[in-house]
Amino acid sequence: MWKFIVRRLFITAPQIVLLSVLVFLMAQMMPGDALSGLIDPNIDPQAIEQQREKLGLNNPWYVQYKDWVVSALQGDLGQSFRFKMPVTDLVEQRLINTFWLSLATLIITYLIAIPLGITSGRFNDTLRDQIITGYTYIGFATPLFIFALVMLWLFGFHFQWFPTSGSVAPGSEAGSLSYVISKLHHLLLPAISMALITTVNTVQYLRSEIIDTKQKDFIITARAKGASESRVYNRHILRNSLLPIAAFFGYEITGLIGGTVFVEFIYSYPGMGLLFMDSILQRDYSVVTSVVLLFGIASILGALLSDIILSLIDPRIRIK
Amino acid sequence: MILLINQILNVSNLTTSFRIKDDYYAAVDNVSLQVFKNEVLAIVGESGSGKSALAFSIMGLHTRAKMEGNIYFKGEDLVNLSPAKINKMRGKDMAMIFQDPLTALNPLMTIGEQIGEALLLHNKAITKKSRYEQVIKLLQLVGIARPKYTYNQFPHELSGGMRQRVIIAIAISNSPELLIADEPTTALDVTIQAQILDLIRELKNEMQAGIILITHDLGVVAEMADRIAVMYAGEMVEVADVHTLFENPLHPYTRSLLNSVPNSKQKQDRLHVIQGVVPSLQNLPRTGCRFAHRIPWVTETAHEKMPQMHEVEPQHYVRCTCYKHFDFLEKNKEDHKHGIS
Amino acid sequence: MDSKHAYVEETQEQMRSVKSPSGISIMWRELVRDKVALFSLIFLILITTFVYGISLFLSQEEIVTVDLFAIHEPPSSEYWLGTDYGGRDIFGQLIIGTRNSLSIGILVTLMTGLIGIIYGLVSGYYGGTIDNMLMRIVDFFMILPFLMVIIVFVAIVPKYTILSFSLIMTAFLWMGIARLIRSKALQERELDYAQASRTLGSSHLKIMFTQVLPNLSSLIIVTMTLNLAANIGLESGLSFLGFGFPESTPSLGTLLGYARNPQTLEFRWWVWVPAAVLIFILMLSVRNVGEALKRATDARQRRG
Amino acid sequence: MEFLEVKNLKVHFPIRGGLFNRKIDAVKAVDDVSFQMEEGKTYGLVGESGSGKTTIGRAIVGLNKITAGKIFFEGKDLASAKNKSIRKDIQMIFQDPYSSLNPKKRVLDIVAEPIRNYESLTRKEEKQKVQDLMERVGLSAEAILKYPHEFSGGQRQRIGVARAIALKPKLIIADEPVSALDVSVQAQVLNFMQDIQKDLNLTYLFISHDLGIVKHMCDQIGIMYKGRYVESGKKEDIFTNPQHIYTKRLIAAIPDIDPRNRDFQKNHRRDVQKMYDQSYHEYFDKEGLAYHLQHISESHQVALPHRKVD
Repeated sequence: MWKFIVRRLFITAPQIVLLSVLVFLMAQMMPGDALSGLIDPNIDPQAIEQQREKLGLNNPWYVQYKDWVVSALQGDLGQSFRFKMPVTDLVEQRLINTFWLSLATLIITYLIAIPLGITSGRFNDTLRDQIITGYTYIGFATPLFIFALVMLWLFGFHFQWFPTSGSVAPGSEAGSLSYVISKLHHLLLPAISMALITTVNTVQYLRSEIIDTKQKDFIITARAKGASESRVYNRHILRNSLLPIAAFFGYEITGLIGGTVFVEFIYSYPGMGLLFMDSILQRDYSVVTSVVLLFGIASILGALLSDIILSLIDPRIRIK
Repeated sequence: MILLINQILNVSNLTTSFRIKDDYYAAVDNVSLQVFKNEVLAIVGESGSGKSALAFSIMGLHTRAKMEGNIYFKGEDLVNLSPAKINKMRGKDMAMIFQDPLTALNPLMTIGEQIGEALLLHNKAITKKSRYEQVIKLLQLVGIARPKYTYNQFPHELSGGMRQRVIIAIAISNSPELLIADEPTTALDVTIQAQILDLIRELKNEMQAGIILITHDLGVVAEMADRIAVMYAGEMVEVADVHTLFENPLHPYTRSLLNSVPNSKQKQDRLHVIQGVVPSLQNLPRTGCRFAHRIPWVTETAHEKMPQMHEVEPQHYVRCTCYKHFDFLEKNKEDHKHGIS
Repeated sequence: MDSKHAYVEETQEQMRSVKSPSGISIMWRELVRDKVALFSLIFLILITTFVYGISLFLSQEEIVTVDLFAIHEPPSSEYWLGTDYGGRDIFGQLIIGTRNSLSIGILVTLMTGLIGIIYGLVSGYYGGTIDNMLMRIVDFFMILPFLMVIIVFVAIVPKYTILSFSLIMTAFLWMGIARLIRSKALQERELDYAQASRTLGSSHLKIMFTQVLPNLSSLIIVTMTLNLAANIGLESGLSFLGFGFPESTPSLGTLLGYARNPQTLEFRWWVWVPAAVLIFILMLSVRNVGEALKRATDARQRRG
Repeated sequence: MEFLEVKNLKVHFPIRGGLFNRKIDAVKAVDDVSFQMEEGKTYGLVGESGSGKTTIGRAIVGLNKITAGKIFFEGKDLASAKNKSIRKDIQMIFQDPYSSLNPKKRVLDIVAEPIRNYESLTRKEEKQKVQDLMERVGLSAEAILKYPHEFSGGQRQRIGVARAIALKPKLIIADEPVSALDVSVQAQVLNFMQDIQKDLNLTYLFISHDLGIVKHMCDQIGIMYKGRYVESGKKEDIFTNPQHIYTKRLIAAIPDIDPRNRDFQKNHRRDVQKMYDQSYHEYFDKEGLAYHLQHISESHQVALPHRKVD
């Protein structure tokens, strides 16, 4: 198993390097540079040129890349010209918000997916299954952003059960109970909206996984031993079907990232996704590249996590 | 003469049908058979003959089949027994060995867990320690060299022969009275096959169990069986004890089968060929002699309209009267004339 | 009775017993049997003909021209579905938008399909080191936060057109089908028929495209159909965010984008609800067809 | 000149592992095997799963890369590039009649595939040829527009044979050609293979794990174990005078079709097994592999260490 994990890490390292190169190249292609925001017609162009030289902006690209990587490793992701502050500081609070939103979404996703998937797979082709399958059909056909819009319209504006923007009520004091409740209140509608749509994937996957496992020979062996129907399900079918779901966990992160862009944008929830959208609309490119880099690393680590989970729970990989 | 008191299983007029599209088709059609203590009853037939469907019917493992008739076992009729009661008997009083040792074990559970489960299911009070000891004992019994090591192994770490031993260990864990072995050696090499068959035979003698051995391999039958039931197209066509059947096979299908195997004893240039193919479930002839279309040179009048099992000599049963008119020589002459390949 | 005769009879017997037609006709049969899917298919055909037909008589330029005298008009006999903030007719935009969304969805599906099929086929058929290398590339693309990357590219590409938009989408969406085709090709190449072709003197290229590819056809059809639904959704999502079609080229997403304004979302439903409903029905229908095809290819899930 | 000569053939498959997935070891699927075949005869290659018998067959038709050694067909080296055209003289029949025919192709296209690769015929000539081949294997000529799934297992195997003989090959590698078929169908295919052998003067390399069938079909037999030969000789040599303990054990394991011999078989098998366990080290080297073959008669070779041969 250790060999597997170490070998897997050997794949991860070049992925991160490749990602950084891609993000760096993207940054290079973007119009303007670190000084563009400061351009003021009153400043002598020669002084700007000197400044450029000093910042290393005239160096060949690989030297610039090296400088960029080194400073990124030290936690320096550049300056946001819009907010006039270091990107790292800007990102911190947003990252925390997005983390909570993602966590809530994941929890709701699995809370929905596991019981529905199991019911649907176990009682396939019954009325219950047809209702659940109908839900997955509709879920698959509904783009997240439309669903989120409708939810916002309905529960935010029409019924006014939930706030329609922000991550916490203004004026709440950090750490107080009302602060926590307000946070939850802000986060619930976006999280539910996202979870209801993203979960259909897992429901359908679990369903077909269970139907598949049901037809395996070792299930007949279990029945022939005298195992009752519930035992066959709990000990044999679920154990074997939930394994790929568990392994899928890390990959969910990649999916969530796309979702947060839409959901945070629609609910004006101040997380990384909204930051990304604001920055790209305002052409605040150092922030854009940082967000892409961070999300890229997050999904690389997610994929790594998935494979490690798989290697931990599947004896066919574990014992090698 | 076998005493009735030794009878452990009595299947009478069993019909098992599967639903295809909107109709039911009988894969096992009006089959009756008995199994006695400490005997091996071999059920022989080619693929599609219904022999595995019969085994699954007895074990109650069909999930979506319609079963009619009776299966008497331990004073109960399995056909009408509730699932919970069948569960109590399955794995305890009757057990099964499967064909493919590669897929019949749960890939995520250790060997020890899987055998232990069989013990636990029929003895809830068993302590962990005694369960472990019993599993080790079972592993030793089926000839696993390092039982304590194998206890913690997973199926993918074992060879095919070893896995089949584990499956046998599961089957015999509760000393069943009836053991059904469904093509237990088809997936194995000959030398392993010989070992597994020896093992099954030894275990039978030890446990005094009745064994139903399902196979298409006549060599295996000749070595293992006490009695033989030949199945064709869902029906029993001939039942007899092993010596009678090999010395005096009567039904044309039985005779054809025996003659189509390369025989190590007598020199044959050509093997006997049965014309045509086993019809699929939906296309089984449902009236008259089901084998008739494969022996077209036997006249129609030679067959019965409603073929019955006839006891031609004590304990030797043959279906349909066409056996009286079936002649290999005639068939061969025909072939010769037309240069059949 | 001579031998030939016997065998002919045998063949006829078999004909009657195993009447399982080839993949495509199973798919068709399943589709026709599944009432919902059939209805979806008919709906799709109708709406496609309608949208492409009507748009021949509509001028995109006329529709997207701002009319300051008719801003935010509710539905009326003149403007069936009202107007937007620029006084543009929603109904006209809906027709043109549906056409544009469908077009780009189909285009991207075909392009990603072409790349993915060839890439996956080569990777899976050759296997070994080639496969290993090609799949590492796919792995890398798979973990990219592709939505963001697409948005960034859309934002920085200097001459932004429909073609460059679809190329950008294609560049980050071909991996899924490549992976799928690859894993199936990996199985197929091990089958004896592919091996047999080698012994009969067929070249690798010939085996790949004339022997293996036909066996992937059902998988390809199913995947491409499901991808089409996903691509329509993704395009409208990008347009919604403002990074899809340019505003002069309306898409269903553009109309929904107006709902980013809370006023429009809350009070002017006619601007965005029709587009939302249409996207939903379009995706649902395409997926219904796709799922029915998928069931047809999976014998165990086939109905009846 | 031998019809087919396999000389010191080795086929190794790399085992990859370790951190960098480098080649760390090799499975020696075929490990230094030599044998010759006579024209017009059937040579049986016997062994249990993993013995390397299939790999040899696949190496001869070019499906497996040769690690070392040579294969000569009518004196010509098969590996040499200029001898590519002789590939069409060597064809193969596969084990699984279901997967060996492309399910998406009509029988016409399946049987015509080799013809299209090596001969340029018009559509009409090609169709005629395929129809002739179909009748040759006992199927109706009208069936050429059908798909494989419309045929039974035995019929499919005949289509496989029709395809294999389309180029009038001299040698046919038959890899377990009947092991996937029912007993009665087995007989059909075996009889038929013997018929076309006579008609077309074919040579068979018959690969099988079933000694009963090999005995029925073959003139010469080679027994393999873990990639090496343990014994080879005429059918009579192997069956009436087996010398290697492995061969003896293999033969003893064949179930006897006569129930009267049951007890004899059982005891015999136990005795052989005992002998096998006792004398294992005399017959196998330290790695558990067979020694090199030694002649014990003109036709009969056994893998024994030098000291065993007097």
